[in-house]
Amino acid sequence: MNKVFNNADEALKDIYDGAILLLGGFGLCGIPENCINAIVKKDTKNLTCISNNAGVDDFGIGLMLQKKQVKKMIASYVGENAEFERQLLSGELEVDLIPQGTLATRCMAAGYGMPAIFTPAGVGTEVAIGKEVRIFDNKTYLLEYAFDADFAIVKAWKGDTDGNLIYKATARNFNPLMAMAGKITIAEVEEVVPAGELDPNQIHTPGIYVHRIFEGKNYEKRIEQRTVKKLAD
Amino acid sequence: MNKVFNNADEALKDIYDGAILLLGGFGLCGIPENCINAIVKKDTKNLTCISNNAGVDDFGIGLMLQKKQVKKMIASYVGENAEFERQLLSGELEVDLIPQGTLATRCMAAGYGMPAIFTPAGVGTEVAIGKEVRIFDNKTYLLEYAFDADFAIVKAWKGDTDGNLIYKATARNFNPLMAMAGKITIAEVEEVVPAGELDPNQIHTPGIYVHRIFEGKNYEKRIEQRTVKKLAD
Amino acid sequence: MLNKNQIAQRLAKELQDGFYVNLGIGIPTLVANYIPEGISVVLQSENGLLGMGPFPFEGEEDADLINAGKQTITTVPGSSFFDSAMSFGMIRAGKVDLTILGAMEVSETGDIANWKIPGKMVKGMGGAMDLVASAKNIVVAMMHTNPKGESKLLHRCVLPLTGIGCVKKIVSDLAVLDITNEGFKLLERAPGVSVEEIIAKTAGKLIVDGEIPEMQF
Amino acid sequence: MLNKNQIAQRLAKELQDGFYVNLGIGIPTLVANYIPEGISVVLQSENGLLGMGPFPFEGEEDADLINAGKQTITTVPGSSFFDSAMSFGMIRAGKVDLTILGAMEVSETGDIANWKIPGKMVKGMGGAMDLVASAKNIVVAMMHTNPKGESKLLHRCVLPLTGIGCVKKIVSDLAVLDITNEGFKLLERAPGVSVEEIIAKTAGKLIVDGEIPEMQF
Repeated sequence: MNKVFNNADEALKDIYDGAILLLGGFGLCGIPENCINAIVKKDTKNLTCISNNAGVDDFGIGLMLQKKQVKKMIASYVGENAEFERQLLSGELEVDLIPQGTLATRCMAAGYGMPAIFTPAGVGTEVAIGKEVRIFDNKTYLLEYAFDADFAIVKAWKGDTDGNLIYKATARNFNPLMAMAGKITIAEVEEVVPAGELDPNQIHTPGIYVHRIFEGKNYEKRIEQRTVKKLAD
Repeated sequence: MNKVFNNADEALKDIYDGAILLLGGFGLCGIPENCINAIVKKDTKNLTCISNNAGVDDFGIGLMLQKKQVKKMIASYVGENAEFERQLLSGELEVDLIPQGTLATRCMAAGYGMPAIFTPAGVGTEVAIGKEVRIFDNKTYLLEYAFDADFAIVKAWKGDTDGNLIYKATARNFNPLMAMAGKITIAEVEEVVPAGELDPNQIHTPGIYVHRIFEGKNYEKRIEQRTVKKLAD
Repeated sequence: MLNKNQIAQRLAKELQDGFYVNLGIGIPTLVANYIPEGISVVLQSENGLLGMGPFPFEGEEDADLINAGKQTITTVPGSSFFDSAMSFGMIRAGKVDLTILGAMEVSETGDIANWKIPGKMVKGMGGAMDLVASAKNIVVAMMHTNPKGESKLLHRCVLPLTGIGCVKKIVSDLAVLDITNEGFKLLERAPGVSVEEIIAKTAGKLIVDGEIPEMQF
Repeated sequence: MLNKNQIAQRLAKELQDGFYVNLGIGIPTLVANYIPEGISVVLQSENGLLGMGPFPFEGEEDADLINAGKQTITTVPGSSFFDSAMSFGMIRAGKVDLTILGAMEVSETGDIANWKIPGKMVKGMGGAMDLVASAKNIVVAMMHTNPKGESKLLHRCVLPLTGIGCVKKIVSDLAVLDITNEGFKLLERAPGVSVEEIIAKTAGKLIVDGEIPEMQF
């Protein structure tokens, strides 16, 4: 069974209007650039995007917001995006802000076949409104449900033809969790190698979770906050 | 702060009678041989041992059973151990048999600060007796609690002086999960290297979960079922 | 009547290209020897491996590389190791396409018992309860009767259950049967075995509908 | 009155040898510049890193290596990368010894608000709600008053909460205070700042018990 696709357009050809997408990355780090560009080109509409952030105005998910492809955004932090704020305040965009650990764990729950998890994050805050509360050992937790997403779209460093993935440094972030959580998981990687070339001991996402893989092109890997020490420091 | 100990005796010197221990390994694969031998030598009593298996009569946890150090055993499969069966049938040993995935996930829950998880394993069986049942999306689950153990005792392949661990092949099994779940986690490894020598991208257990580490000696690594192909095959 | 290897051979026909498959201890393990030409499957071992290969050559055994039956094994290209939580995570999440395991008893409603004989044998359920509670496609490999000749395909299981309403299909030494809402449904009979013998040796409700073909291998 | 760097310097005195520490965005990030001699701490960044190092030298930035503030960083020997579920797993499990973060408001019962100003600013809570709900030791770095001179140490928070009853200590530009069952307890005052000024600028219940020493750095 072949999992390898030529490019983002082919790997994403059945993404449909109204689909629920999980999109990997933290800030602009480890985002599936090629896939996002392909979705923008395809102009798929009414998407629900679950992603820690919403990109910036002219990069990442920000591009999808510019084209008004996103109906609802589920994220933990969106503070770098003027167009996002505009759509939110105008009511064009539905937004569900949730704690970052909750976001991560709701992905993991889906990938691990756990329908719901308990977390203390958000207890006593507006995040808890309408949610089931439960006390264990004198500590209060919220019941949070596993995500039920149609597609997971992730970015890895290396992958093999069987769909095994390895991430690099902090570009790992949400990617392995989302990879586990999609009904269909599409991975773009910087390099596709033949099965057998990656050390089985170092696989971050086993291929069983990955349905489609392709080698992404022309990664920009934009840096949001370029902080450096001068050599003189 | 120094995490490196000279040997199992030193790393385990505060293990006390009545303690609850998590012990890594699957069958005899990836078990903390040096630690088990040290506990046998120390003759700590009334232990609760949480481990997937109970070793064989003369190796692994079987040695602790021989010396009647174990009050209660929580495991998923114990079918290789005559002394175990004798103590169980005679009522000397308290035994809680639980599904293997439940065992694994109750460790993970502890390491991830989740007080309880839902699993369908055991629904409709005697495992479900007395347990809370809940239906999500027309499927029935049991509520299972995170383990609350005093010590986690694990075996890794390589470790560094900061407690970072890398496991080898299927000797990984329960070890990383138990490492996360102990109030005090003790890791024995085949080789301790200075912090900085292991690739940070390939760490299986981050050092934050590991309190003590030592280089184990004279690994026997006994094989339970030596199955081979003859070269002629 | 099929021997164990023939049961395994028939089971192998359930495999489809691209399947991720978990094979239990005993007869199911033998299925790996009969994977049809042109079909590629990935074997999952619940102790933390995808891409299990054959036994190693003598002298090449690695104590750190075993399967869930504690046998020394090898890996194939594209394999991966992971911890037991992820292993059962992928099982619970339904990522394993086919699970084949043994049974002491199966009921006409798909209940299975295979882990305990009260007062006699308590080895534990291992990963079987997780597998049967989670897998979407569970096929049982079993002998149709016990050594005394009593049926192991029952109206209701007598032994402590491993899981309820989960078995989809049975391949026994006598027959292939689906579990349907109406009970066991006879699909195929072993070469030389009559429908009458299968009826006689099936204690649970059995549906025999039309001509029952002999198994093909 | 302390400047931001002085607040960070005072906060650094909360560090103990062997601590795993999560530093929030803003002033808390600066604490890394003042780690006392002879003390070794490991910095956790909730986007998936233990062992965060200083900013890279110019030209050595790696887009794949950032902290939770999206700044390019480096790693120190003994570092490790992991996914966000494990990152918040270790946070929830109480493995992080000290969390230092900023706040817009803190109440005398230890509630904190730092993620939203209704109608004005909605950036999101990021990891702050997880951190404050889980960490056993939460210290807040903040200005004692807002630009209008109004106290940010309140009887009850006015802004939407990030967490309840979680803050243990505050280091502000004016003072160091513990949160006790009886309210804010003044521990130290900034050089040149009088107890009277702190009393005047603290809206919540404030306990002043005996002589209040000046901060030492």
